[in-house]
Amino acid sequence: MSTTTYERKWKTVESGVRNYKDSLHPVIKKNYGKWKYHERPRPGVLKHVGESGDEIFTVRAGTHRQVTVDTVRFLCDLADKYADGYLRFTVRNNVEFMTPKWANVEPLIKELESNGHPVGGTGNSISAVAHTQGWIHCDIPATDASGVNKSMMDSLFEDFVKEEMPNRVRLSTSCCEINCGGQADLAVIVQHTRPPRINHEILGSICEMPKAVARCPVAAIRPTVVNGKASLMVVEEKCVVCGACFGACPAMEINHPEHSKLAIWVGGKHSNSRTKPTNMKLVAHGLPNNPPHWPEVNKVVKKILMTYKSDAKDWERMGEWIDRIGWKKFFEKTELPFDRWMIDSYRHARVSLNKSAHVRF
Amino acid sequence: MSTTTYERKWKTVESGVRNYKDSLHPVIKKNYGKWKYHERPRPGVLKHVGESGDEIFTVRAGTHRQVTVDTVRFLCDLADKYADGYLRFTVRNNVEFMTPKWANVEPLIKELESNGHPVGGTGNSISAVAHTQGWIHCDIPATDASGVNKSMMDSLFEDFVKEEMPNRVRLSTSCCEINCGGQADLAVIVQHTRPPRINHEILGSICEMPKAVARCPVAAIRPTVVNGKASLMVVEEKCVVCGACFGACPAMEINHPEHSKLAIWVGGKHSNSRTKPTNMKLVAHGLPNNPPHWPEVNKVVKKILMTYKSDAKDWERMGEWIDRIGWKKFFEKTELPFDRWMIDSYRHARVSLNKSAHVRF
Amino acid sequence: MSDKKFLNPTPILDQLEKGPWPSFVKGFKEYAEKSKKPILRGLIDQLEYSYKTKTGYWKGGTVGVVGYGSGVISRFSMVADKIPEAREFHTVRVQPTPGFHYNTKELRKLCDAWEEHGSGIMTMHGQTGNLQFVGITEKEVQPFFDKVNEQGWDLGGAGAATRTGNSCVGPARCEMACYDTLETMFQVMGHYVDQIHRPEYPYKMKFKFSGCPNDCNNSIQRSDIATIGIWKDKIAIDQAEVKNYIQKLSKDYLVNHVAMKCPTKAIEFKGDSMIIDDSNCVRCMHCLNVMTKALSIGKQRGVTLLMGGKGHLKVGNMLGSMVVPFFKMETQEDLDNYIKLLDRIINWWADSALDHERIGETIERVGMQEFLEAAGLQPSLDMVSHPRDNPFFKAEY
Amino acid sequence: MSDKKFLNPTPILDQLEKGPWPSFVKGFKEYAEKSKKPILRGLIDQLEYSYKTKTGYWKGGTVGVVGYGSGVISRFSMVADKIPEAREFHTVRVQPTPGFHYNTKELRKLCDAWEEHGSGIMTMHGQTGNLQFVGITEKEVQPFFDKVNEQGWDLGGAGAATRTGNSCVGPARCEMACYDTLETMFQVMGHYVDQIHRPEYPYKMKFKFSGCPNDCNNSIQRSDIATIGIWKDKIAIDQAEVKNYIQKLSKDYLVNHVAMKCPTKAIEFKGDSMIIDDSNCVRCMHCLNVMTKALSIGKQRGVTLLMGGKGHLKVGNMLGSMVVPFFKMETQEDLDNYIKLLDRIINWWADSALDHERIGETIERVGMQEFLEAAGLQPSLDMVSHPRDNPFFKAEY
Ligand code: SRM
Ligand code: SRM
Ligand code: SRM
Ligand code: SRM
Ligand code: SF4
Ligand code: SF4
Ligand code: SF4
Ligand code: SF4
Ligand code: SF4
Ligand code: SF4
Ligand code: SF4
Ligand code: SF4
Repeated sequence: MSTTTYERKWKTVESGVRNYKDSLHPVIKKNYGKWKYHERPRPGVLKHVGESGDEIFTVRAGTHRQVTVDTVRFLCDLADKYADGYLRFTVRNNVEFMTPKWANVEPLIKELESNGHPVGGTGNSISAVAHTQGWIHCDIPATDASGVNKSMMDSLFEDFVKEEMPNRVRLSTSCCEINCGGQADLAVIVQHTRPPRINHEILGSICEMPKAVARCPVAAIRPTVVNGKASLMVVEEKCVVCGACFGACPAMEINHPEHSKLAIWVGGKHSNSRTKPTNMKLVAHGLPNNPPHWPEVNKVVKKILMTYKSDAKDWERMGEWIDRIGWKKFFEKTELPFDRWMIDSYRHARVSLNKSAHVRF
Repeated sequence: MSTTTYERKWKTVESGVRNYKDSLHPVIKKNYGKWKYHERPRPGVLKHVGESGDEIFTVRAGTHRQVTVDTVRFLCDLADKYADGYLRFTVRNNVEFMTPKWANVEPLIKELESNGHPVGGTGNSISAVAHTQGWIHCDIPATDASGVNKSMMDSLFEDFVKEEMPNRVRLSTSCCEINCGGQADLAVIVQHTRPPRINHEILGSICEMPKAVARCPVAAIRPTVVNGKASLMVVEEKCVVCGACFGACPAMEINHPEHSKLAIWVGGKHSNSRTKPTNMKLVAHGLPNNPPHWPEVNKVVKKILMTYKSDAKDWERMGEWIDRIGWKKFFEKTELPFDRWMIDSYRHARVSLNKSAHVRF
Repeated sequence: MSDKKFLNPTPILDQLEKGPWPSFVKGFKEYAEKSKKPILRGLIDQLEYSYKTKTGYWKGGTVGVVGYGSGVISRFSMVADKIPEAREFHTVRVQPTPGFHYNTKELRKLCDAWEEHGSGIMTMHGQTGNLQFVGITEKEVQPFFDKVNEQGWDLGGAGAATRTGNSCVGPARCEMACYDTLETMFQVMGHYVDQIHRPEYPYKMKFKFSGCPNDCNNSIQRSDIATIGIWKDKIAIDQAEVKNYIQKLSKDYLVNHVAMKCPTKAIEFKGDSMIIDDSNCVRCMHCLNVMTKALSIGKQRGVTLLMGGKGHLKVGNMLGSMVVPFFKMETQEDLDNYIKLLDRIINWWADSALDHERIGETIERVGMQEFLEAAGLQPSLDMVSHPRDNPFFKAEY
Repeated sequence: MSDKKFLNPTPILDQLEKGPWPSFVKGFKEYAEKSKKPILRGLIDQLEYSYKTKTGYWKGGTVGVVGYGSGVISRFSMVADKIPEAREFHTVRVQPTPGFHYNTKELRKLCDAWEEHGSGIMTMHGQTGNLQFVGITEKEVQPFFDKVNEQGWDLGGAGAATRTGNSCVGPARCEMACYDTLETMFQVMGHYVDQIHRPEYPYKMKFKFSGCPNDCNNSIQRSDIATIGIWKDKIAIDQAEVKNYIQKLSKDYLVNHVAMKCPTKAIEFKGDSMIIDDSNCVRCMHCLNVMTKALSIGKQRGVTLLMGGKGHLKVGNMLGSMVVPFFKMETQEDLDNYIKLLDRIINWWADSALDHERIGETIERVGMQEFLEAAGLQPSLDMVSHPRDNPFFKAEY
């Protein structure tokens, strides 16, 4: 590492986004904006054909996202060897190598796979999980996202390397209720069950109280005085245990090794393909936060995904499938219990009620 | 009329709903709950067939709803002559005569029609308008409902007596924004445009102020003092001119001969047939309140209904048709202008926004 | 019609005498000329004045009958100085028979009583369902009420009370009726007779009874308590009649207009026969409506209870939503139990609601979860279009 | 891997070394054994401890580079007494290239700098899009930044700032791209560089750029400002290729999986050819996705702007909604005008928003009408699923 007294020699350039033009493969540069169509010769491989007739093959492989410089260097080695020194990453943390040479594809795949980078994630497969920082870095997680991700993908591996799902499947997992992993066809997210305990000792000194009060979605936080010191209290009947206050004020301890549970959400969709984008819905909660394999969670995840796999029609995303069969059948087929917590009670709850006599028996 | 000093001789019986059994036609009594199917031999006539093989024919005719005892007596005469002394009314203020004798049907129809009661309103026709009290009786109307109703039905008459619409069409009209007429495939309703003027002279003496304040959906009413007397004021930027305060406090004068306009709403649906019930949506407003014929309103009403008539498929209700063609096409075809007021801004506005990239050009 | 001079000129209203639709103006005028009732001339003059000035001239007050807190809507003219004859113009709301069935004998008696005591104008019927007698002076109210009460009629609701009920024609003349809407309305409204007459609730409470999901009573949109008939088992199919329909309408028509319009695509036409996946059917009624001769409702019948329908004040139009998916409704015992359930729900509301808050708004405010618990109802997927899409809830731990 | 003794035992984490998916534990451990970085041993020990106690142990602080108010997320260990080696463990967020394109030369240089100054762990990429360098001490932050800045990189956003942008692969390798997502992101984020480095907004502001409505960038759900490519004219159809698809997949397949799944039923297959009613097509992309060889996007291209996507705090998940149906985006002038429009919108938000309120929430609070007026945008039916269903508005009179 560098010396203790650091003398700056470089004058900051607020350069913003780095110029990307020298990061583009020459065939890409040439056919930029002039692609004609694509095909998928095999799982994990795309073939794009330009109006010029040029072809480029993309090989997509899984990574651990939380990589090290050595992993990146290894991927650079492969890019140098097979892809003319260029590579890119996808929004789902997969790595992609592009080459105009079909002959490079198989050897590249071999080398990726033998080094633990599965090739897949294209088309109607289960692609990599969008996940978050967890215990590696964040200050508010109740679980670890990298670990949940790893255990999920281990269990779903076959459907990453094959294209046998009804349509592409997007997963996410988040280490606190805030959900930086975003919505997805299926998401595993922390769900607290117990209002924050207040650490009155430190609250006054480490929290901006008005900010914490303002953060609460249901106005459950009130000023109070404890042992003569100004502090905060939570009206427990109002509190919806979201943990938002904890982000603003670490003295409002929402996390608990037992009472911070995991919940499963399904049917989030972002593409506009066919149906409009949709928010995902709660289908299981109260699952134990059980590292390092989260078996209870992964059992439910797998059950849902395999039911979808065998039941949905081509091109139906998770939410579209459920829309067709109805939520009642979804719960029946996945053998999940429906409970009153799954009935919305928040601001726009009315929208989710069955405002009709439509009913299945 | 009776004498000025009335001496009660009758002791009230809180009897509730009158026993109805002696109001049922004998064939109805016999086949009660055992009907097998129905057909419509012609517009305005229903044929119901019982499991017993019994048949009963129903002749439906329009009334003015705001009838007189003489009209009722006339209808009773017809019932005695053709329907064994029984008659009923529908939820849309039509009268119905039931007879087991097919031979009675044509003469009954003739007599109804020659006395100004059109026979129709069944099946895929435009049935009578659900309407309200208006200037005849209510204390808060800005227009007259019976008159609007009459002018609408005059203009739509042909489609009451024929069955040529895509599906049954329900209309309503209401004499103030409160809308006692309810939602409908198409509704004509008062829409105020100007916040209430406050009659401070009388307010203190005729209004329970807290009640008036509580009635406002947007908390726009505040206590104030005028000429030393407690009164109320309206924060005009907040006020959404709904007129709810006027119902509680007649000193908050919302009605205005020019500035209380008429609006047209479409796509309300109550049945569960095919699609779930839906609320109706605003498609025209600012139309003048122009008695006795409301020509500007009726022009738009007719345009909408005739566009629906020529464009919708069998069984499509107004809202279902619009759902299929899209609101953009609806406005194009009906030549109505869309304006920013038609974009929701109330509590659940989010639900109505286009949360997708779906767009028609 | 002989002596036109009884009425004053009404050039604006007269324009509404023309046209093919029944004219209320013509009706009023004819009866006024015949009966020579000053109150009617007053009404017509004031109405003409309203049409001319585009302004209403009634204001409220309090008029009633002995022992009742509701049932009469009182109106006093604001232009009695100009037009004194309709100075008072109250309305008496009378509960109709279920399904609006009348025999001419009783109806004529009502007309006679009304002719004697009131203006002779009646609304058949009000939007809530009342038989409304429009236009009476305060002093005539009690005598009129006594007379009709003796005939077996009773007043309807108004104000913060249980309101007059309304039922569709139901089993009286409809093959779709899954329960006895008439008898159910009769008994339920009978049970709440006290609450109809004496407003003691936070706000109004409306009941409507529709025999099936066609909801000819607009119950989902217009009532707090919507009781809608439904069946649990299979739709009965008469395949011979299906064949007839195919012959009459063509198979294409049935595919496009029945199968394709089934909301859950539960219908298939195979060869000449029709197959319904009843486990997927949501009882929308559409196929039964189109193929009345071939299809009939199932045999295991009851009702589904939806709650919370109402107009837009203050929260925007509310449609009722399902709170009891199925309640058997075949015997008197079923009906008694149903009324007990309604009592539990309404008592909860009466205790929990804010002033001027209807039950749908109360449920929205406290949350469906809390309501279900209070009412002792089981949560079920039938109550929602979809599970929640936000994590703002506190489950047990 | 040779000297296992550098690391302390981590029996729980070790279980995550197995299994077919790439193991971050294995990655960390291998690199730690090789590099012998104490900070890495500290991290791994703390992580093991977290797995054992099911508790996180980082707390925030403030660390940064000279002149910037954001870009570094600082973390201090709460168990530094037990595990002192990762006492400080900050993250440096670096803006990636648009579309995450790299050449190996520049990427290796980044690795080298990171190896020199930090833990060697990097997130490729964060959910917002940053290239995150995870695990550095405060004193190394400035030297590391200077080095990468010299290489042409700059820090990303954090806090109440414009955040790092994100774009799909777009025209670089996708035939669906309706505009140049890479260049647009490059210029837009360049324009806001000051707002990225110095948080001065009410709250965070995220930009995402997707080349077409497939929205491979999740922009509708995850960004305040979603710029999505779209075309105005017709879908180009190659009927010869349609024939090939019919041969390959069968006409039934295309009817059931393309025509029937078109949200507006704008597609018809007639004989061997395909007809699209473009006036009814809502640009959902589905048919283009299935029949890539036969169908292509139109020629009159631009973007549609959606605003307001974000997570559920505090109002429930928000999806962006359309505020500009079509904005031509072909020339530099178009892009300049687009940026001007964004400026107008963002300035309005910066002035109008409450603290911690994202633009979607601000629009929801003041109402779309008011927003459109403030932003000088024309209301259009494209902005709504349906017109309003309540009468609570005050139009001009
Ligand atoms: C590489 C990538 C863009 C990037 O800049 O990184 C990408 C690339 C392509 N996407 Fe995507 N999508 C990528 C993320 C997404 C996402 C966002 C995400 O995964 O987080 C979505 C939205 C998901 C959602 O709706 O929640 C997305 C929704 C689509 C769709 C719509 C799918 C649908 O039917 O709903 C298509 C169309 C299709 O499947 O043919 C599509 C199609 C494509 C095509 C076929 C476009 C093309 O013509 O080249 C690309 C090849 C995809 C393949 O895997 O077969 N891409 N695509 C992303 C790869 C992620 C990965 O590693 O798995
Ligand atoms: C690092 C990252 C997760 C990851 O591992 O990828 C992340 C991490 C944090 N997010 Fe996030 N968010 C990250 C992407 C997201 C996304 C996804 C996206 O941007 O596409 C979302 C959902 C979209 C959105 O913006 O709403 C997201 C929604 C949030 C929220 C909830 C915002 C809301 O309105 O609901 C918070 C809490 C807040 O802002 O108060 C939050 C807050 C945080 C904080 C700052 C928590 C805190 O208060 O300390 C986390 C810092 C973690 C750390 O130690 O580095 N993060 N966060 C992502 C940023 C990396 C990057 O810059 O590339
Ligand atoms: C008479 C009638 C209209 C008609 O001509 O048919 C009527 C007339 C009045 N309604 Fe109504 N409503 C009538 C059916 C309705 C309906 C339809 C229904 O019941 O099926 C509705 C919509 C459904 C509902 O209940 O929401 C209705 C929704 C209202 C509302 C708005 C309630 C809301 O929550 O949005 C008010 C205002 C209020 O309650 O504060 C209201 C208030 C009134 C008042 C009491 C206005 C007032 O404050 O003075 C009117 C008295 C008029 C009068 O002089 O007789 N009326 N009102 C209907 C009752 C007749 C009857 O008893 O049979
Ligand atoms: C008589 C009446 C019930 C009553 O107790 O008074 C009634 C009677 C019948 N209705 Fe109705 N409906 C009656 C008001 C309604 C209403 C409420 C209203 O009009 O205010 C609705 C809900 C309207 C809505 O959705 O907004 C209603 C929605 C239906 C439907 C569903 C239509 C649809 O496709 O959405 C059917 C089914 C059908 O059309 O075959 C139906 C079917 C029927 C049938 C065919 C039922 C049967 O088998 O006997 C009856 C003959 C109707 C006809 O006109 O052809 N009835 N029906 C009402 C006559 C009103 C009138 O005079 O026009
Ligand atoms: S989901 Fe929560 S714990 Fe995880 S990175 Fe985001 S803010 Fe941190
Ligand atoms: S956990 Fe959420 S609801 Fe509870 S006090 Fe904190 S911010 Fe409020
Ligand atoms: S709509 Fe308004 S004015 Fe008309 S009867 Fe109802 S409350 Fe009275
Ligand atoms: S008109 Fe409506 S919004 Fe305006 S003050 Fe009266 S109640 Fe409030
Ligand atoms: S609601 Fe059903 S049962 Fe009642 S009349 Fe209508 S169709 Fe018949
Ligand atoms: S009743 Fe409705 S849902 Fe059931 S099969 Fe018939 S059309 Fe389908
Ligand atoms: S969003 Fe559209 S243009 Fe961008 S990568 Fe996805 S399919 Fe291609
Ligand atoms: S893009 Fe979508 S909406 Fe347009 S024709 Fe194709 S499938 Fe239909």
